[in-house]
Amino acid sequence: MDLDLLQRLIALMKEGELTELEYEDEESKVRLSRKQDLALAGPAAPPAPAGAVAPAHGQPAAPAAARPETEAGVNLFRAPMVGTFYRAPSPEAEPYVQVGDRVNPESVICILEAMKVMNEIKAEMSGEIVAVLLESGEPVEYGQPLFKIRTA
Amino acid sequence: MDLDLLQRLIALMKEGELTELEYEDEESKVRLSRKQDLALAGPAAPPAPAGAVAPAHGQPAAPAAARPETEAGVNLFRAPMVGTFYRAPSPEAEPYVQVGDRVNPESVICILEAMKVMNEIKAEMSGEIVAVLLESGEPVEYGQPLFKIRTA
Amino acid sequence: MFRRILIANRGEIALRVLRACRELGVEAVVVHSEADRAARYVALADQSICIGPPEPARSYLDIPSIISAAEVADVEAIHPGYGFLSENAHFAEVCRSCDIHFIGPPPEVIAVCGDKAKAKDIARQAGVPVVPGSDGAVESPDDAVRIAREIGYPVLLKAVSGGGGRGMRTASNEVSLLNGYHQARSEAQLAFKDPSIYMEKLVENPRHVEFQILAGPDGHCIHLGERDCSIQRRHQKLIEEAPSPALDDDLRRRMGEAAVAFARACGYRNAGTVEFLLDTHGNFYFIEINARIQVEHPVTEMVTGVDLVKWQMRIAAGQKLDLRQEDVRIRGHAIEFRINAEDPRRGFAPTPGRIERLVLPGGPGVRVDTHVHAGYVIPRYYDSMIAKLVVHGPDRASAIQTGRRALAELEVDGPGIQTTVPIHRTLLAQAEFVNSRVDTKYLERFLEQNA
Amino acid sequence: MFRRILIANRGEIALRVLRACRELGVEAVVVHSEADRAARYVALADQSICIGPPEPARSYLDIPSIISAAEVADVEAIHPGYGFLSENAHFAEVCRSCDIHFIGPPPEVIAVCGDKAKAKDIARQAGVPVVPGSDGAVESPDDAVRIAREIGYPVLLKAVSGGGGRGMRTASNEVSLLNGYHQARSEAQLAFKDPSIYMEKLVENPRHVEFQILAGPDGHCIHLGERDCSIQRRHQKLIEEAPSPALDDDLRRRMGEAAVAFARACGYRNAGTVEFLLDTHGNFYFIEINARIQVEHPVTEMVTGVDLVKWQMRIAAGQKLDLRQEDVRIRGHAIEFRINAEDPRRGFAPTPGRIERLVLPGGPGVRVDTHVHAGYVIPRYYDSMIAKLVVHGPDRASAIQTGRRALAELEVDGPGIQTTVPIHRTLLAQAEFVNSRVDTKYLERFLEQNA
Repeated sequence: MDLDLLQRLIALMKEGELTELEYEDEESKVRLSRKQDLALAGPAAPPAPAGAVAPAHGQPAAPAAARPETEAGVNLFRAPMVGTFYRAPSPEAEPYVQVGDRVNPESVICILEAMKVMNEIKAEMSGEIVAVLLESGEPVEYGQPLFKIRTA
Repeated sequence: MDLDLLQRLIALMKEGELTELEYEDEESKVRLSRKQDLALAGPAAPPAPAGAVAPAHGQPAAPAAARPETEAGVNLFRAPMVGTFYRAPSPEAEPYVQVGDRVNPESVICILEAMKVMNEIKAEMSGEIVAVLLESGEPVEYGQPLFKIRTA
Repeated sequence: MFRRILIANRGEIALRVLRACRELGVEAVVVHSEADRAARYVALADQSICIGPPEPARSYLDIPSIISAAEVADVEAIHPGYGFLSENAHFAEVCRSCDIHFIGPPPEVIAVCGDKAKAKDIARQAGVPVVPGSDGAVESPDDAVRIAREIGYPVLLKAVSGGGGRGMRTASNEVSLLNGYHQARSEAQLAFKDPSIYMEKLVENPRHVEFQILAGPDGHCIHLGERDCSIQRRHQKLIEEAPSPALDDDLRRRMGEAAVAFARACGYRNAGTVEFLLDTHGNFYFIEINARIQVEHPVTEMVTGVDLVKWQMRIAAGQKLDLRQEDVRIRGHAIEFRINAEDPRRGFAPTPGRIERLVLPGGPGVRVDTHVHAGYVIPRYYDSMIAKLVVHGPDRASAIQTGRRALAELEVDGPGIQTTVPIHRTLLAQAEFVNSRVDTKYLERFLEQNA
Repeated sequence: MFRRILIANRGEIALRVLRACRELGVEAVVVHSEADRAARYVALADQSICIGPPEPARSYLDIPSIISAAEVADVEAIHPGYGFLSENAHFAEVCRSCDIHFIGPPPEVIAVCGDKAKAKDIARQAGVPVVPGSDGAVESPDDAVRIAREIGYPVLLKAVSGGGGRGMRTASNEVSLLNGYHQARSEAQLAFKDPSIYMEKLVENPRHVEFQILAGPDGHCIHLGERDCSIQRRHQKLIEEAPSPALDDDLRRRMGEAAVAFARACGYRNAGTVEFLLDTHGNFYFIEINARIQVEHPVTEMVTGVDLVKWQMRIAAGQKLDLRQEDVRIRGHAIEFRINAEDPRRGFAPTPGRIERLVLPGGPGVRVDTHVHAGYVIPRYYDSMIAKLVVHGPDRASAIQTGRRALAELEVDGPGIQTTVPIHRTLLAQAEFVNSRVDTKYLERFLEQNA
């Protein structure tokens, strides 16, 4: 997917105060829809046709960390705190979980070290680990995705 | 699914203030829909009822001076220069034109005094004076409407 | 100097510290909540770490998260800004135990500064005047009369366990004192289940005058003159200026010496502010010391040319304070206007939301400290201050003129957003402000009269 | 002081003058073309008058329109800003004949200042060094050799009627001089139908150093130190600073005295700038005097604390210049960065358009003079400068650090808009700039090498 092209299309829409744009060629097809530009000082925008629905206002809520988001049954498990990520209780030990493992809400799936304390992190859901997104020893910030877990 | 790509698409939508995005190529197909974010951070406003007309946005373009604009055959005659407006050559004299008078392009219709010089201003069109928009002695800026002249 | 520090704060003060880091060549790691993820100062930092959800208790006040972030980012020091953890002795203690420099005084000093009674004791021992009072609870009506005679009327009776005005009475003679004593005790008993009452001399029409101090790692301590913060509403300062129009050179010298004497007596280190009440007769009384950088520090920077935040970092890094008292020269006059996203017509209720249009003033004598820009969304979780407008002129009259024209230029617009700009404009037109005939209750009286 | 004046300019300097008016309590009438109708400084003025279409010749350069506006608005004085009519002696003359004060020198002085040959004569008579040369056309090859021996090699041969580099040769010895003399004459004959050639000493690797002067209504004249404007491209200054890193106290004193001597000799009044070339041996040569406020005046304001635009208005109103030379103290170091809407990668072609996003730097030591804001449309008719970023620090190294961090904060975005911000960032990273080993050709060489 050509993100640069997309970006330029959006810029063009903004500049031209378009509300919709459809584009199709051999490789791809794109349809873009945009709200009316409220930024003034430009030339007058045409009035919207009667029957158009006025825009709804508001902002999507920030995703709460550690709350899994379902995407076709696959959830992102996010870090509930800042710390250093460890897959196992000690360097010699086996990882708590591997891809393919089944977990339940009480399963410890990793450790987040913070202030010299090893915090055992539980899966908080039942499902199958489908991806481990980082390596032992990596720092993580609050809300950072750690695992993908399929619950469906 | 490429979550990074998705994230970037969403960022693009936000930046470009898009409400919808559809994209399709050989590998994938994606459709995204987004709330309008006019009044952010506050609680979401209820959507307007269907059938409501969205407001027309924008600012009228700056009027070109001295260029008459037709509004149902009526033109605004604009000041071609800065100065003081006089309807007559002297305080005792009759005004050059009154409402109802016919003028031709060569008719003097007022005086604009600038730097102690009395500049005779001609109508530059044929028609009928339908309104005199200010009084003798008033200052005018470039492009300010002085008369309405019906040419139709 | 530190190689890398962590900024444990948000908004304009996070940006202020980031600026000092940049100019000192120090790498800056900014921690932020989810609500501040998109803030531009976060993007400007060398590294940023999300430490929690928007609620301060789970992010900017969460010590384990901040310390973890500091460890993960491998910083040598933490700047706490103001508010949040800036005067939390425990936090400073945790930093120490983790071998991270806390950019501020040592935990013991913070603890003392946070204990008002102890701070007053130290002030008394250092010969710094405090508001005279009963040294604890008043035992009986006779005691009340005796102490009031000693300290002189009018006096203030306050509940020992109290707050919020309950169990509080003023008295200007023996009759009102005895009545007030009994009423205050009953109220205190009802409100706090403790009838104990203490007495303080009532400082009438006081001005709030505070001295900025700097103390080096070796204890060498100087002051950088005063700030007058008498324009306040419910102890929230709105306008601050330096120097104070109420001080002459002699009083300035004496108050400055008192501020330094107090700081020395409590073993102070780094930047701090010694607050005084100043009565109409030129008597001043120590209130407390703030063991952090203040919101209003820029007015001192404008009149002294000294960068206080850089000095905080230098001192924390062990650098000698090589400024002598005689090096400090006050040049001209500076005034700070706090621009808060609040609606003065609705009891100063915060007005969060998206800033659609922003025009900041500029030109000679104008400094703006702000983290906001057109497109910025003011989150609803934090302090409503969005900018500090600071003006400087050769004298107070010029500074006021610059303030007027800068406020006329300032524009903040967005759905639902109201600011304190109109109230500043109004205040600058008042003879009381122009002639500085104000005290700490002036603004509240003014707002009531013009409600 | 005037009750009301007219500002006959646009953009940031119109806003700068408006700010001075506000602070002096003077009403300001702004004239504008149709292209500037929506500008915010126009809205901020007490009155605004549209004087013509966007083309400068029919608006900002149209004397009758501006005088008419002044009469219609009943102003007592006109401030011409810089550029446009600011150094037009005829305009100043018309103002005088209409009993309107021109905020600048008298027309006779402007005329003299605009005549380079006459200005050089005055400088010579006042004992101010000028670039040595032939005093008119060189009559013969023998003459050329004689004069070159007198003034010393290298020399520069220039067409008397010329310009644009044609008929121009440099020579470092007799052989190249004689060859060059004949070539230059042929070229000049071809290009200008006049073979006359004059000779000047070639000032090698010169710096551009200019002195700000102020002369009161009675002729009392002082200087406010110098500005170093060596960072320029095709005579367009890009960075200016004060003081000049190339001057020591003795040279500064001598150049300052020369600047004042020249101003006195030509009967100068109001604010002006005496420009010098400074060679690598500490020899300085008068070039010309600019009889107006300069774009780069803020750096002088930052280091002296003197508001130059206010003084322009006071002097024009007949107020005594009550500053003495010894009152002028240079404090710290200031640098101005011109932020132009130009594309450095396309030969600095202007990039007009709509500014979608604007983040201005702030905090300590930062002054921004700009008339633009998010949503502003840069018109294509005028100068491409959209802002001046001025930084101040206790010394040059600190000012550079503040400049770096302020430029890092500055963001100007819009469809097609490019600015000089990246080039400033790059320049601040060059050892030549940091050590100020630059001359007036440095920037061009640098751009060529990094093309």
